[in-house]
Amino acid sequence: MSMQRLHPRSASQAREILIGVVIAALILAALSATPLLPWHLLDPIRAYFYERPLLNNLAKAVLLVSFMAVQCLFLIWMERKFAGWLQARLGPMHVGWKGVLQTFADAIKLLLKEDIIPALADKPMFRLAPYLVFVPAMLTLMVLPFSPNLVGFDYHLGALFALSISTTGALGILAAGWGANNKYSVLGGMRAVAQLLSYEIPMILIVLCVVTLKNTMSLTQIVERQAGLWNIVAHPLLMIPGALIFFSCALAEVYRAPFDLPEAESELVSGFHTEYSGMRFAIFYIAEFANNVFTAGFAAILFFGGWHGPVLPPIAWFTLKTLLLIFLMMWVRWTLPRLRIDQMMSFCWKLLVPASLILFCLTALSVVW
Amino acid sequence: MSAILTRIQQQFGEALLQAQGGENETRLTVSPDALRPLCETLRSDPALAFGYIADMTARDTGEQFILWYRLVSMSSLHTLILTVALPRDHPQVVSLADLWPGLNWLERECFDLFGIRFAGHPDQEDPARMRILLPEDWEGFPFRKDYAPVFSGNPLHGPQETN
Amino acid sequence: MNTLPVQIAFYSLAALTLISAAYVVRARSIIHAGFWLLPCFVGVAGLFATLQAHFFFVAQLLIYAGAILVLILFALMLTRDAMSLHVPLKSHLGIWAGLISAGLGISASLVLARQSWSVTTAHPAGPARQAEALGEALIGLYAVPFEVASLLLLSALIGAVVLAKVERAPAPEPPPLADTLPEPEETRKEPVGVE
Amino acid sequence: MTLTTTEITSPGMTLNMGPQHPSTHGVLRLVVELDGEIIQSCRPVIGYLHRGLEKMMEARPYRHNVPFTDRLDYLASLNSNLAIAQAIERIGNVTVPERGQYLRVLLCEINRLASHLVFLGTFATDLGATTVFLYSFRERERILDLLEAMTGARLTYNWIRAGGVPTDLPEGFGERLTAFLDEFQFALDEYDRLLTGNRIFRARCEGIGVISREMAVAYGASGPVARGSGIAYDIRKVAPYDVYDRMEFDVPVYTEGDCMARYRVRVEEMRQSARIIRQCLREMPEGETMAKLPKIFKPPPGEAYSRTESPRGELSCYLSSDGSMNPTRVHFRAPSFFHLGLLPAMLPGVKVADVIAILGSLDTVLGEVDR
Repeated sequence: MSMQRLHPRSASQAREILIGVVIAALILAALSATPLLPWHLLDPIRAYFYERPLLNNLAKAVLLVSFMAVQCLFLIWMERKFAGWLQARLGPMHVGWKGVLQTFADAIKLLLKEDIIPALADKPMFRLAPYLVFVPAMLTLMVLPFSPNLVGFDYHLGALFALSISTTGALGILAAGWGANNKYSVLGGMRAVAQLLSYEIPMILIVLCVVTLKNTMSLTQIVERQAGLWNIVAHPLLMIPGALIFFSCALAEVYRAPFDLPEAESELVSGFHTEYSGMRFAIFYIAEFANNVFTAGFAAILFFGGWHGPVLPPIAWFTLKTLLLIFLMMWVRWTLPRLRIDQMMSFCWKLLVPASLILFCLTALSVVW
Repeated sequence: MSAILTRIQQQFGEALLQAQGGENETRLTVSPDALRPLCETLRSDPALAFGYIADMTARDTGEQFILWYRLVSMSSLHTLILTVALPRDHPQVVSLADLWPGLNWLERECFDLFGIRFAGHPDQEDPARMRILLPEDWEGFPFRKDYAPVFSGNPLHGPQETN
Repeated sequence: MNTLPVQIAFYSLAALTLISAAYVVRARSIIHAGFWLLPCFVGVAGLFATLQAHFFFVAQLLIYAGAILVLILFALMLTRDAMSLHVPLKSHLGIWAGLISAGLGISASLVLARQSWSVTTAHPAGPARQAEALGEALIGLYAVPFEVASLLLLSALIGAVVLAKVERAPAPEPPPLADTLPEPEETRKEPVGVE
Repeated sequence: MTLTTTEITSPGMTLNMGPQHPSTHGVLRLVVELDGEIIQSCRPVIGYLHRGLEKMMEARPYRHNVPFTDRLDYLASLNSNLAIAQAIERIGNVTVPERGQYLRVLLCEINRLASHLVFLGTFATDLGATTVFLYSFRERERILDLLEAMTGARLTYNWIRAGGVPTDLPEGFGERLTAFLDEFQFALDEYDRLLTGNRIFRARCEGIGVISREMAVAYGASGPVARGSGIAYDIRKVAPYDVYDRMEFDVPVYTEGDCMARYRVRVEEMRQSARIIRQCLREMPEGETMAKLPKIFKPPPGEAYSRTESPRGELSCYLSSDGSMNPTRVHFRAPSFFHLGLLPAMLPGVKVADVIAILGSLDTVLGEVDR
């Protein structure tokens, strides 16, 4: 029984950080080498799909959902590892190298678990709710340009479309909260929707600022018009506060600490998904992480120039920026306590909404002059 | 003989069955009837000011129930121990929960375990609300010396009293 | 534009809208009725999309399917007995309601059928141009109605605040304490406070 | 023009928080009436952990009852041991050797550190800051290692006995403890900064769950709860036992009476405990650690009570003897019992989220409430 050192930055941890940095560098190097790969070999397949738009769209959707599911597994592992590192513990260690496969094991467990529906639940709504959350989460990803030619649906109203679809996700949460017929769930569902609708307003206003600056609502165009300078560099006075407001709203939209009131586990047990188990619970989880990816990616597109960046291929830059923003969300989550519902609401209505309104006016003025 | 005991004896000389005063602690035994007026004075007299209820419990001697109160004065840090004997067949005493709200639960506990009734307690009407540690529908008062538990088959409903 | 996919899209969206609208009326639980509004609104949004009115499509989703539906559901959840399914479906006014709506429906379809629809071959403006045109119309030609409508909404907003802001009864006070506490200095005889 | 409004009332909701709820810290049930998220009334229901310990103690000889007390306040069982040990010593007129008294103070203060660390962690977790929980449990783990080296157990120590402490310190204990304390003071400052300076944490704690001086006295609050309400009432000072009268330490008092004040009292108390521990290690004389008690221990008829300051407040044990081998009545004054009694008066008007903060700041242990 030896006395452990008190502080976490011990030699072994330093080594682990070093290994992480080396691995990250290797992955980046591999990614930057991707343009050299023989992509042209895939051209016949591409052409086949390109000639059949319906099949093409279907394939895109399937790819997107499976990509999201896998990314979700990876993100959960990353979050657990990161939380472990922050909290001076190891995180998952047993399944696979450093626990990489832990989430896969968990997913299999969730798939095999009994799907419990409470006896007094509103059954149709209880069953439907996870999909009402899942589908909008996936649809929002459709319009996100991952790279100049990797975008599910290059919609010219992309920014507005993404926002409007993400709002409908609230309905699923409301259905989950109501359908479970559990008082904690109802409170959680109500909180979720009140929070979502309130934070939607400053978020839309900030998106409108960017739209006004770039004079387009297409996400692809927004990125393309940041070719020289990222928005946050090009208009620092407008976009730095804008990015901060957007980030706060994004945290609230994806129910992350300090705004994780709908699922505040110390008050509402687990909020709207208290009664869910098995695959339905997993679907909520995947949707939550898909929302994370979406908001982080959205922020990257709006403020940090999307896929633009030197050396690396566009997809690498976009992924890197998104991951960094998700990492930032995790950092905030594992550090800060939770706000109370009224404090959170007044933060939105008394600070964010006026600030974003002023910002919008300033943006409009700056565009006119 | 401390000043505190002197002051109490001036007012309640004849009601005190037994009195013993030390430097930091005074022990009094009173009859159940004198309890309420004595306590009102203990609480409100600025020279006494026993505003803090430190503890209260009961015990069963076999012949009677002894209620035991421990009060502390926050100004002099003096402790006052108050003992009241109650008849075993009809244990009832006046509730002091309005003087010291902290006594509310302690009296409920004494009812729960010993079956001592507190007249004027906010929950006295309903035995189920008076119960605090035991289940609401428990039968009998287990801390009485003659309590003999008989397992009724359902652990939640509690054993039946034999006598 | 009258191609087969568009036809299929139109009819299926129309069916979605109408069937879910029927369910809104028929659902036993009013919460279910509220949720049936979702496919109804989505169907309407889809109809806008088939007309290539992109901005209206997105706005319909954002405002109706997103915001207004949630508000409706909130209101429904706050009504009493929202969870009970014992609300009778039959009402003695049902026959009259059926007759009136049937009459209205028949006369409306008659009017619509007799209308001579002018067919245009002009395509809608380019997507980017649409939103621009709408914006210009709203602050140009229709500025007055637009402002009046926003004034109406503002007054509704203020009215809602007035209605909702009922003075709450103060929280129940803790029980009164007959107390003779000594002054703080006396209690702090020996102990030393840090602050 | 007069505007008449009719209030749209919706029926209130009765919410059972607990007995299975992540934040009731054990099996406590709070029946709260809600209006939206605002609490109208609250009725705590306790007794889910009632084991009849006091009744069981009546059927056993005095000294056999010490292990039961481990199960009272299981986060600070040495302090509970001390309460009954002192009561037995008073009723049987036993004097504890000086080294035994020092060891008791030392052990109790180490245990107080462990208990307050649990408070720090769980309170932060209740407010959503999960990271502090793991930090403080890491420190507590080292305290448990130390106590394990001393007593052989990590939770239920049963090491303060009637008459003293059965063994002396193990080899190298003092050095290990000092080394721990040296690091601990920095760690504590770090955690304190992490929380106290946090605006969200302050918003959740300041002005929440205010207990006025009057209320605290009338409801019998003690320990950090009373001291957070401006009452400098610490048994270690007002009725010193063992060697506390020789120790130099301050009693932190905050007058706000809110959750923040109670939190700060406890953090400051940890610093003071560390001071006491260092003094104990420095000044402890050599000698016996335990007084010899007769094999058959029959105290004279009468009653006795002890007063000790446990991490939660005034923990005292009442014993009555009829001259036989077993006590006729054992009663524990559990500080948490009184603090839970405050809830019906404190909760009306606050929000659901505040219930968790208030409950966490009271730092109750249901083991001693239910007994």
